[in-house]
Amino acid sequence: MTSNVIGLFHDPESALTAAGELKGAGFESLEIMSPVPIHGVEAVLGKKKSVIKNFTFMGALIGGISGFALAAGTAIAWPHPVGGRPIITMPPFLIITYELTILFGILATVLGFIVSSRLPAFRNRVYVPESAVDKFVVTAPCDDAEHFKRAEAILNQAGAEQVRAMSGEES
Amino acid sequence: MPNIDRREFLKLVGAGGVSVGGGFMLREANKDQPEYLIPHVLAPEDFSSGLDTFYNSVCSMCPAGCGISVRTREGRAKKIEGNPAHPVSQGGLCTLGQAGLQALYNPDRLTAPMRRAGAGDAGSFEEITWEQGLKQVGDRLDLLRAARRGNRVALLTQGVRGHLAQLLESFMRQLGSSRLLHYDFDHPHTLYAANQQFFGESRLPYYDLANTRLLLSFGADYLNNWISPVHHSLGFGESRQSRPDVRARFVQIEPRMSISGAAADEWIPAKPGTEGILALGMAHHIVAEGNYSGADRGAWTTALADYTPDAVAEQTGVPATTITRLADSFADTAPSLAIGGGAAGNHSNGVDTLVAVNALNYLAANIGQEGGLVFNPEPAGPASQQHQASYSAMVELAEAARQGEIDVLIINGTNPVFTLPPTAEFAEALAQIPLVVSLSSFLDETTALADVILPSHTYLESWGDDFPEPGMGFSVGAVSQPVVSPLYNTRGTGDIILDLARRMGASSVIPWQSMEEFLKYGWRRIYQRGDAQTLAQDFDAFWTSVLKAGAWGETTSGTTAFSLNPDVIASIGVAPPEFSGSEEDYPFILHPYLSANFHDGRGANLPWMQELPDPMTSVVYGSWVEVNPVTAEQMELSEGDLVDIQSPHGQLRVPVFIYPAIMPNVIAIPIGQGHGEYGRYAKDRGVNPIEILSPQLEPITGNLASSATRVSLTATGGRVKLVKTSGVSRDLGRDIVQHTGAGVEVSSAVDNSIPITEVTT
Amino acid sequence: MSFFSRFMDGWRKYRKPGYYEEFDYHWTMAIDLDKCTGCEACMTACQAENNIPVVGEEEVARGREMQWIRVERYWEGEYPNAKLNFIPMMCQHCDAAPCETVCPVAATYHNQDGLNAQIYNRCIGTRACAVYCPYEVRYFNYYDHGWDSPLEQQLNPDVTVRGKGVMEKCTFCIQRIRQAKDMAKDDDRRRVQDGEVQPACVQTCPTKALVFGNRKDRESEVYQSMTDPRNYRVLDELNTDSSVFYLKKVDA
Amino acid sequence: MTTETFKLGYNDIHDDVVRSIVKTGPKYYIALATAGSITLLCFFFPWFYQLYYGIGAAGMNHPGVWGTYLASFIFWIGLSHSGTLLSCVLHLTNSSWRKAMYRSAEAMTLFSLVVAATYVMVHVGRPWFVHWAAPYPNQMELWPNFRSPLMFDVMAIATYITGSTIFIYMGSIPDFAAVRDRTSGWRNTMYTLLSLGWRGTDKEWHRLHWAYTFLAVLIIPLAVSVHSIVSWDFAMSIVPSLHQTIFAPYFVVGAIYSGTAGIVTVMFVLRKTMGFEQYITKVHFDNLGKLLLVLSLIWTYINGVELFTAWYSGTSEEYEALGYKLFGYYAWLYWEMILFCAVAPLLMFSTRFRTSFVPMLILSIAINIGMFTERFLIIATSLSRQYLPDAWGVYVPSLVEISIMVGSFALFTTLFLVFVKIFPSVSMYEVKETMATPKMEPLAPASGSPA
Repeated sequence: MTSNVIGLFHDPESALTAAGELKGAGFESLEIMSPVPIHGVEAVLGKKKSVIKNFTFMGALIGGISGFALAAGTAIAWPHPVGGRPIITMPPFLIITYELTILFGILATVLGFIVSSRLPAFRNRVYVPESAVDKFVVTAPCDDAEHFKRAEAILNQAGAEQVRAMSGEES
Repeated sequence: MPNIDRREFLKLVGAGGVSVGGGFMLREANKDQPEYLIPHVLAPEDFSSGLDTFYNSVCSMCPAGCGISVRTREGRAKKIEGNPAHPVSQGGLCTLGQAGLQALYNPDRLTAPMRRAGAGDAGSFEEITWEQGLKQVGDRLDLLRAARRGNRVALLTQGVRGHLAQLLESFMRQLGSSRLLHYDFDHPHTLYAANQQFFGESRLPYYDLANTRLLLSFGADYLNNWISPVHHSLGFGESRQSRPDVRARFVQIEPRMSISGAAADEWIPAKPGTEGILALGMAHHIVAEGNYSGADRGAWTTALADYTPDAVAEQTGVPATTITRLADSFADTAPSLAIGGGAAGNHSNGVDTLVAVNALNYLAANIGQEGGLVFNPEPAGPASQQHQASYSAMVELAEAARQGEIDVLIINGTNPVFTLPPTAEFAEALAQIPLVVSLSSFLDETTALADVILPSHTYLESWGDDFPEPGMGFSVGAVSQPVVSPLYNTRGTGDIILDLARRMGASSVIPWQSMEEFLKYGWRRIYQRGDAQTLAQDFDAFWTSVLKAGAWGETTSGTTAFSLNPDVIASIGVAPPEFSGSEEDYPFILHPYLSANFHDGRGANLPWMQELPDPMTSVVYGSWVEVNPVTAEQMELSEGDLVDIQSPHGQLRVPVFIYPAIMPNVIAIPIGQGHGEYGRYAKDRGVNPIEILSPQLEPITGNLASSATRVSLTATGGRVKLVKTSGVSRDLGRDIVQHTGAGVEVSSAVDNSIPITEVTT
Repeated sequence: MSFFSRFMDGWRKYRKPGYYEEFDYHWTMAIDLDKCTGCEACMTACQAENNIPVVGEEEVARGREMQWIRVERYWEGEYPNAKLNFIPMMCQHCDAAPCETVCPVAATYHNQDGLNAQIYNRCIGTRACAVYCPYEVRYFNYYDHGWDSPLEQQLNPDVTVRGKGVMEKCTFCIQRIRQAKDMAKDDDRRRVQDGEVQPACVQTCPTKALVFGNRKDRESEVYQSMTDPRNYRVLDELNTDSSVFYLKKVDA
Repeated sequence: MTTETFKLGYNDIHDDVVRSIVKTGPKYYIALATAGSITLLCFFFPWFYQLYYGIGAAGMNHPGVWGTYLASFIFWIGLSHSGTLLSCVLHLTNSSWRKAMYRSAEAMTLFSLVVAATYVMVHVGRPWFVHWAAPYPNQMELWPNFRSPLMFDVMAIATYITGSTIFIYMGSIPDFAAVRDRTSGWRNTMYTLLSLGWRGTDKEWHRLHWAYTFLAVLIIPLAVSVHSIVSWDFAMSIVPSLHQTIFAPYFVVGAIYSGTAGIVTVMFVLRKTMGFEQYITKVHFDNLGKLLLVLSLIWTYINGVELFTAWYSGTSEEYEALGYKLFGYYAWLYWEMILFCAVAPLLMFSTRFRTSFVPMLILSIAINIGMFTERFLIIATSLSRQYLPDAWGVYVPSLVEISIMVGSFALFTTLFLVFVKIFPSVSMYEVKETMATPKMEPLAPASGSPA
């Protein structure tokens, strides 16, 4: 359990400025919770790079290989001549490959999302329901009252509608 | 919120995946011997559901007398195949013959003796024991015989040959009755008469299709149901393509294209009943052209004077050029063969027509020739031709019955109520007879009117034998043995007759206990004729060998020498056919023909036959009337339109089928459907054209001129869906059935896998 | 590792067609249209041999007849020069069969005798094969068909009775072929002799228009028919490479 | 950017959507009950009847071995397109007007696919063995035949169902979270699980965005491949008038066409019943109308090409098939199709027509009727006129088939009704995105207090 300071804002811009100043003041691991994705977060809280694309790519690759392996492998496991075609019939097998490529790609993407977004997490972490509606929330962990004072000041400065202390498990 | 750690969650998922995979690996690892899918097509070779036993016997589905070989397993008949050793069928068999199984296993068979119940409206019967039944009949016969009034007993059977025929004969002789009638609707009386008249013997010659080079068929549907269709088919195949150098040519002359017409190279529609005139026209040409140089040429010239091609063309509607062309090729090609029968024989001038056909053979010197017309020796076993009843004989019987001259009528197999036109009033006659006994295996129209039914075995359960008529140019015989034990409480016809004979105290003359015994007695005599071919040291060996082979033959061939009785020539001449009804009221000529599937109706109770598409029209389960396209157009008829067909003696309602190969003023209806009884598959299906036939006679034989009825056609406006299996019967230039000229073709080498199908025509 | 090596073997072996070239048999039928009279004896023979049900009038009216071999009829010309041509049509056992490729569960395949085999108990009834077959000789069991007792006593114990939802077709009487092969094996012959095995239709044909045998036996009657200059294959332009050869009708 | 949504604040959307889920009036239950019972009566009962007696209960015959079942299958697969497909395209092109409607569109995809899958079961002769078409190790050691176009179908459709399910789910996670906070009891638990504990942090948004984009990228080619493959079930055969190279594009276009029309219908219904007048507006209908118009033109063009090639080939096979299609037994259906799918859509050249709701509804339904006919004709006309004229025949659907056809629509409706009560049928956060983000206000005195 860590205690956090949270500030509710009416609009993204002030939330961002607040976050910026907090960061400037040396607060670590800030989070901004918002009802809609905000533009320009990265400018404030630094670039995020997502691993999802690697997942997708690897998934697709594995899918392709296993797809062809499935078609060709089963064909070899029981040579089953039909229609005077060769046992390993390229064109149709490539179609199977294609489909499985996509299937595995999709599944891997989901996996990537799960892993990288650290979901699912059914624990009471710091959360403000309003943030799902129309409030923009900035949270920062702060362990002692002195830090809290400073953070509160900064937030109010930035025009927070509300500033609360809230404790929750760290994400 | 439920408190699950994200890591745990992932762990769980992972664990799930791993365990599934692991499970699969484990299964793969300790999997026992794989069990492959074993469909029946790949049954293990030691797998067998029993042993086949083949019994050779004789087919009795039609009078041809083909040899059959029945496959049985665990005492059940599984399939009927042609007996390769039998000279008539030589391994082939027609649809009807194969469907004999369904006669044996027919759900509607009579399973036990029965007696008319109470007051007795037709069809309501009560079951009785054999003793009761036989006693009731036997006592009556005994009385009559004792009272010397045996002639009040009549025995009406389907055409049977061999020792059963002999048994019936001596049975009736013991009764002192002359009323023994063999009746088949399609028995070629006129053909026999014509041969009697021309060759002086009332026996059919052997038509050697296999070796002929040109066949002229005047109305004889020799591939479908004329005399011996399977054997003719064999000959057809032989002469068509089995000889290296020559391919026979087949010409069919008939008003409505039959199966033989379709198979022929040339189909010539001639006005119904004028086939004989056409034949004489050709004869005239042959003689006039000097293609005939016999001593009696003069006589012929005078006899044929009137039949100039032009005159004949006038009468027959066949162009003179065609006549001369055919005549020339007929004379030039040797051997050639002319056959006549079917509808051509069923006219008022039937006999003359067939005589004319014989004359044609005579003039082209085909008589006694291989590939022509070969005489048969006396059949080794008993024949029954002299007892064959014509239409008028049947009418006489009916008349006698009405006069109360008949006390007992025993009916075996035949179904006259169905195959006689109502004008014969046979059903009414039956009502006048105190005791009508039917030996039929099925409740057909006639049996339904019987007082006592003593159901006999089907031919697959009973003993019998047959001496095919015509022979193969040498005498042929075959024993028909039971291939399965009787299904029901029935008895063989022969056994029933023998039993009756005993009961009327004729056992001194007819001592045999069973048909089998009588057969052996008869065949012992054949054995004793001591033929070189049968090398068996004793009779039993001979008997078993006959049973095994299913056929017996003798090389005694008929006489080849033939001299024509001169005054026959003078008598030659064919009068124009007479039809019932005036052309004004009845513009069409009705052409009833034996259905390919049902023969004369006896096949209608076999589901296979009902579902088998008619070869020419592909119609199943029903009747239709064939109409020429042009006529149909004029009358605005299309397929399935219901029409009323009115003859001077009756009316039918049938759906129309547009038939491309029938003369505009002729309509054709197949015989065989339209049963009122005869089991679930036959009952109330289609119509029976015999019902509207006029009692037009062929004077010499008293045979029914069944093709000589005029009818009128009126659309009813009604319409039904004609049930048929064919979609569109035109190939629309898709070249599905390909043709080639008879010209020379370069044979081409073929490699193993894919043969070259190029043909230069 | 064995999996992988097996895969590589297959990879080398199976990328070309012609899997069955080294086998002993290639069953083939030749039909002489110049001999065929359209008598339909073959149809009844087939029905008797292969336990083909009688579907009844209503079903036929709905176009669900079941005969494995049918005789097709094509009229030519108009009266008085009308001609009727018959052609028996049954499964052509194509070496490049469209029906085989389309079956998702491989219920129909080409066996080592060059037969187009139909595995009834594998069939799930997609009916795709019937659509793909240009000869339309595949018949589907729309119902469970019955036999009025005691007609069922005639059923051939060597042939399965097909249930509803299954596709069926001509097998060249494979049960007879197998019997013949077993017999040949029993008396130590490598191959079945020519004429030793005949499908029901061939056996019964009254004009002997049908000929059946092993194409790979150069002496066989059927091979002679194949070399006959009259031979052709129906719908050959579709390259189905069928195993049923027809000999052209001769116009004379 | 739509003009209407400006007036609304984030709250209003929230209230509307959540209301649409939690507040359920009797109308809904009545609708659900009717749809459900129709499904039971017209879909499942006839189906069980057919299972018991055999496919013979349907009108199929020889050569018409395929019938309305397969036609319906294609129809539903077609309908499924341009749900997910469309929203993928629009997502990548980042066009805003879709955002109010795409969720219901994707739901449509999903349920059409479900119905299509059930149709496979209805179609085959022995559905109890249909699992043999799935590639899994089994003791028979038999694997499916991967050379079969039908097998392509199995793979493609399986993938497609998975894909669209995931896609619609991913898109709804934030909304689940939002609804979670407004609900209690079992609903709350359900949405808690569904939302995976989503908090809307900047990081989560970022990941979601990327995952979503990749999915979109993958699903577009998938969707195209699916209907191409469906078309190959026919085009890979050598049946005259089915064996055509143009079939794949033809089917894909047809699919998107009917799918788009389907969306119009669904949107209209949602708009009326769920009170989403503000979110689903003239603009959507206008844009969809334009899309439909283009599609109808392409469709007409391909049809023309098809006819022309058939006529030009001059072979008896193609010729007969063509003639049969235009003037044969089914001709009236053909012309009905032309009227509905080629002629009527021309009305959409007028903006007034496009932006008026009821006419668009009627047109969209007409189009889908026409498209169903098209699928039916492709099967019926081709199969009844093949190579051997002697084997030609006519196929007429039986009562069972027709009733199952009707029932399948009820099934679809039922599923959809269930959906609108579980999923936020309008994507809240994306609608919010389309609005102006709140502007900075004069500083208010700090009113927070330490906890």
